Amino acid sequence: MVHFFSHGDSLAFYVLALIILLSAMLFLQFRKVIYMALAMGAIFVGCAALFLLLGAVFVGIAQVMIYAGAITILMMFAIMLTNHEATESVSAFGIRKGLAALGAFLLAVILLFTIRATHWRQSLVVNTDTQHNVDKIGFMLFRQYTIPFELVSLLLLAALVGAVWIARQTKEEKQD
Amino acid sequence: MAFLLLALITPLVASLLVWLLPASSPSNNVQGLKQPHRSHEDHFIWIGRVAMSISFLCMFVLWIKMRLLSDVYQFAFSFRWFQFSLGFHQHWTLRIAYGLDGLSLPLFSLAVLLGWIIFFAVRPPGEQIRVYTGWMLLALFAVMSSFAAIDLLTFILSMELTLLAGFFLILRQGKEQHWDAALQFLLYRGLASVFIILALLGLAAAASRGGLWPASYAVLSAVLFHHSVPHIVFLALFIGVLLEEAFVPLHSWFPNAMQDAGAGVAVLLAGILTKTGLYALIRFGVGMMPQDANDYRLLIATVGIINLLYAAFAAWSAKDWRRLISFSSISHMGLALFAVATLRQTGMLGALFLLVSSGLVSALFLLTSEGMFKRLHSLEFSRLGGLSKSMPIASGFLLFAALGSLGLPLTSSFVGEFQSIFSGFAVLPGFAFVALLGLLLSAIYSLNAIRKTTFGPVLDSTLMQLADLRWLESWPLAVLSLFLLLLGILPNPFAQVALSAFHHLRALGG
Amino acid sequence: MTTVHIPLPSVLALAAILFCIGLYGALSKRSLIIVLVSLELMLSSVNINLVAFSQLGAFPNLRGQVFSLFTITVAAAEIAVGFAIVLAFFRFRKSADADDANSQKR
Amino acid sequence: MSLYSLLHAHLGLTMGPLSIVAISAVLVMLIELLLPTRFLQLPVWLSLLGLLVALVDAFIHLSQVPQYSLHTLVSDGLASILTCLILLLSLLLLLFHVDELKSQTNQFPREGAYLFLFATAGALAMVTAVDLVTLYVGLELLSVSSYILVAMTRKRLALEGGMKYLVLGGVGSALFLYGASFIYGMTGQTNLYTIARMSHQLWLLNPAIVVLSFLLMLCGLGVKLSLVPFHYWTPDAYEGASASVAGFLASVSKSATFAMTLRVLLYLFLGSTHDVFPYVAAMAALTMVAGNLLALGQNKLRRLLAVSSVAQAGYLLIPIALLAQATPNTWPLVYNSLVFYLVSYSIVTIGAFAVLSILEQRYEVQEIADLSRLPRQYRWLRAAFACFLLGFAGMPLTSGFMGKLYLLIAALRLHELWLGVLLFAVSVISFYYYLKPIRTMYQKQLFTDNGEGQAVSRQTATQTVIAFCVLVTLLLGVWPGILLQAFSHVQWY
Repeated sequence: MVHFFSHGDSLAFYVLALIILLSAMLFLQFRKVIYMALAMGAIFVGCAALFLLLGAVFVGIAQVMIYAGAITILMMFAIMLTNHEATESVSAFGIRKGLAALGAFLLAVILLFTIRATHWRQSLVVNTDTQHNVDKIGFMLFRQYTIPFELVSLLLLAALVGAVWIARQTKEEKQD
Repeated sequence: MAFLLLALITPLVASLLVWLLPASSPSNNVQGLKQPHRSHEDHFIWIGRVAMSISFLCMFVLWIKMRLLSDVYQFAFSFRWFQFSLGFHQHWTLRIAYGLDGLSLPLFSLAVLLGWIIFFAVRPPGEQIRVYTGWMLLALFAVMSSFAAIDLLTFILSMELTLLAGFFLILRQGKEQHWDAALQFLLYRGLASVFIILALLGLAAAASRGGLWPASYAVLSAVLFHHSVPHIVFLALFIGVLLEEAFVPLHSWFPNAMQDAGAGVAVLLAGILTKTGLYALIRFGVGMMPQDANDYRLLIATVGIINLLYAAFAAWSAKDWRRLISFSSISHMGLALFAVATLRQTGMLGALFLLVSSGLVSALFLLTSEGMFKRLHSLEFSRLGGLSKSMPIASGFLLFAALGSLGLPLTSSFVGEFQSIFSGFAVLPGFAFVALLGLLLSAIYSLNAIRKTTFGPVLDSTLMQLADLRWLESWPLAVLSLFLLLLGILPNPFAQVALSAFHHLRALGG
Repeated sequence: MTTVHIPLPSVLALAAILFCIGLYGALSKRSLIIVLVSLELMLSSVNINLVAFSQLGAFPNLRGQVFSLFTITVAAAEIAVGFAIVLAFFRFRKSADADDANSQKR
Repeated sequence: MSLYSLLHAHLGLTMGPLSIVAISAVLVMLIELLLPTRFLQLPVWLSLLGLLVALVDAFIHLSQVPQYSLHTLVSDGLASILTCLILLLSLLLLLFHVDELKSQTNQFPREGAYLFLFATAGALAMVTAVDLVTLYVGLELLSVSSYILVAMTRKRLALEGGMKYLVLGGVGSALFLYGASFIYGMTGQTNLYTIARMSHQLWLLNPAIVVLSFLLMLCGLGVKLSLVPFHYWTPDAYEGASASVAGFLASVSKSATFAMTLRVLLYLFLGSTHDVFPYVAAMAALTMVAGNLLALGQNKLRRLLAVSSVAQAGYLLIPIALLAQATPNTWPLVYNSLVFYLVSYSIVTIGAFAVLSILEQRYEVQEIADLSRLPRQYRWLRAAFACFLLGFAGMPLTSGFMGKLYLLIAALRLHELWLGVLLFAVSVISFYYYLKPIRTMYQKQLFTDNGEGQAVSRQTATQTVIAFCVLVTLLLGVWPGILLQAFSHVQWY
């Protein structure tokens, strides 16, 4: 337990982890949808900070821009456009909720147990290749991962077209 | 070979022909509503008649050309169909292969004979002739091909084809559709074929050497003679056979199907279709798994005896002819099963005789009673009585069928029953004694039914005015009776052929 | 900064807990928007895993980070479609509840 | 360099069909944007053209030696056969989608045409890729396009089905991805070939994580395959979607995902241990039994087909479960039986949904009982539907029987008798519910059409699809040798 705080890195990690888990607890605790969304935004920002801490600068920035920025904003729009006063029901210990809780809890137990039981070979000395790496990531994207890159662009196109078609109002609906 | 191919392929071709020919529109018939004998679809039944006559003639040639005491499959021919790959350079080649030996020739001939008779003796209602003829020819082809098959896959496919054709035959008769009976038929026999297919695949797997799965009977029995097969394979086969043969307690589909069936379908069901199971048991169970058959002989014998007795009692308490015929058929099959369990050549011979004669007797019963049914529209004993005065010919045939059924000497059933019981006394005397009692029961219920129908008091005057069977109706009955007698008086040629098959079932005792 | 002194199992455990919270949210929450965001949480925790492995794993290399970039992109596309369906659905029911999206009672 | 020589080049072999489909998807999209609204059908026909070109290209290169390019794509036997299959299936589906577009009741937008192409491109990527990243992206391309396709008519049921599919599908991909992240973590690789070489070492080092990631990936793929504990989205999505989209989910999507499952599980885990495959067997058994039991109670045709596709997924899982006992010598058996059943099942499925689309458009058939409203003269339609249902059930003389027989033989050969027995036992149950619609169709109180059906233009395309499917179903049932013969020349991996 001593090595916990032996380095600034791990101290920072545990603080971040605490923040993230706290936000997650709040997410589970809140009743109002809008608060839940805010808690989720906090988790995303925490994750981005974690990526930066781990030295994955590009991923961290992407996380901030896409999750914490775009998706959270999109989420706010969606909540405002729909029923923004919505709340989760307080009592509901329905079967679905119970099963979901049980399943998630079991999965968590199994996961944590397995992670703990496994001996992880951790390389303490990090190859500098993996840090400050935007240009290398770019090279990889266009060499080894060309095909998925192209496919992802198709995916974004499809999602764009589909989302626009599904969400747009038709003339009859506007008249209502 | 050519004659076997011809005998097999004619019904198939004829069936295709029936399906391909256009259905004549019923509008021709609007004028002549009351024309039971001249239907607009008459030519279809003639296709069936011609086709089955060709097969019938070929059958005689086959009997003449059959070499006695030869234990190879004769008239054999085959062609390759396709291969299932089992891995690198490992294949299961599936062939369509046909051939006959002493075991299959008699049953094959039974199918041909009854099929031929069906087309001459039975005429379904006018608007259904096309459908009926098409399915019936297909069913006959399927059942003939399952007897003549000498390759596992050919057998399996023919069995499945029988299922299909039988289902539609039971379904499409009379004014309304018989969904319950047809579905029951499909479920029970479908389950039966599941078990049999599993058993046969298990057999092939057990006989596999170096990744090659044998599928031809000859190779299988040669390989398996020296190797044991897991017991579960035999048990699967046995359960399949019990379902297929409608043995108690899995029998309920059979009387139900018989109850609603038209005469032609009933003859097919009772005369031929319920004989395939025992054939499979002798062919695969005794022929290829002699060790297991020996281990389970007590079980087989017990099931056989139970069937013999139970079905006899059920037949005794039957309220109408159809039910009586179905249960008497089950009862005979019980005796045949017992005869198989003796695992001796005489017993096998007895079983084979029983199979054939039970087919003949059931057909004779069914066709004769159909003649009565046409006039009375009922076959319940409570509505019959004293028919010997108004319908002497019909009563005569009925009496003859009953005598055949109870095993009167000079009929083929006698030969079968005698040999079965005789063989039984040598191996399982206690069981044989019970079987003898069961035969007494069969005498009781047949004669009881005859007494109620033909003799006894005349219930009402309409019964007195019934016309007797015409020549067209009675000659098929005469042919059946002739064969029944022929096999009883001169069993030897038949037995010689059959024995040639049992010689190479080397596991059998004397 | 050439070394990172963060214990790998702790990062994995954090990811595991977040994943399970996301799973619970996705399966149990009534608000469809929250359900969708919970999906994102699951994917995000996968990203933590990937980035952690790419820096602290037995074979550190950039593939994990590239993988996580793909994940982020795909997640964005998925949630866009999800929100579109929620909006369209809201026009029918004036509600964005999962229970209302369940007209088939099994 | 001409286009032709490009296609024959090293790259063209592995990614020819995929790139043709992708490019034509984008082209059709652009054309559709510029097109006036009155050209309703043009995008579909253009998409069909693209698929046809891709199919021809795939077919020409069918017997080539396997190639491997760009660190991700291969053209081994599984990839090339499945590519042909997927393109053919998409072609058939789009063909009867043409008629759906014409129908007034459906309100399907013409954007659907290229979304089909996007989804097909995803499916092709799933069967040709040997890299976890590409596989994941392909899976998502297929899934996201499918979510959109399901919800595209924007009817109430469609939106519900799409939403449910999206949520559960999202959970599924997250599970798969989580498992994949552990695999990456242990090896530092995303390429299946490279990982396969390390997998034995992996197992020796930390078996618990291997099992864990196996289960996570299996569950994730299980959601997409609608295996039993994860099948809840299936009936809703199938009910909400238009008939062609439902057919797409049941055939193309399932074929691609099964091929991917086989490949991923084989490469990633077979090198480490055989002990994880009994989980697959258990899931197959559960899916078969539960799927068939669920189907017994269904009264709606759509839901019946949906739940029956769940049961069929259980049958299809059998070959993968058999990997537990397979040696490299018997892998071809696993591949052969899986792909044969996939072909037979997909064709039958598409036929059934094509019939369903006619039934729904003309007679608004929803429940099984509504089938009795079919007028007398639809003799061929009824016969075709009966043929497909019997094909599902595995009636002899249909391809379903041969498929099941092959599965059974495979199970026997690889000493998993109980799976084979279970397969046949539940098939017997399945006859009951597959016969229910047939029974209703052939009940006697048929009437002649008094013109009360919906006035619909002639559905020539759909009829062509149905005829083709009937033909293939019967042909493979009578003479499976044509396909099996082709398989015997295939170098599967």
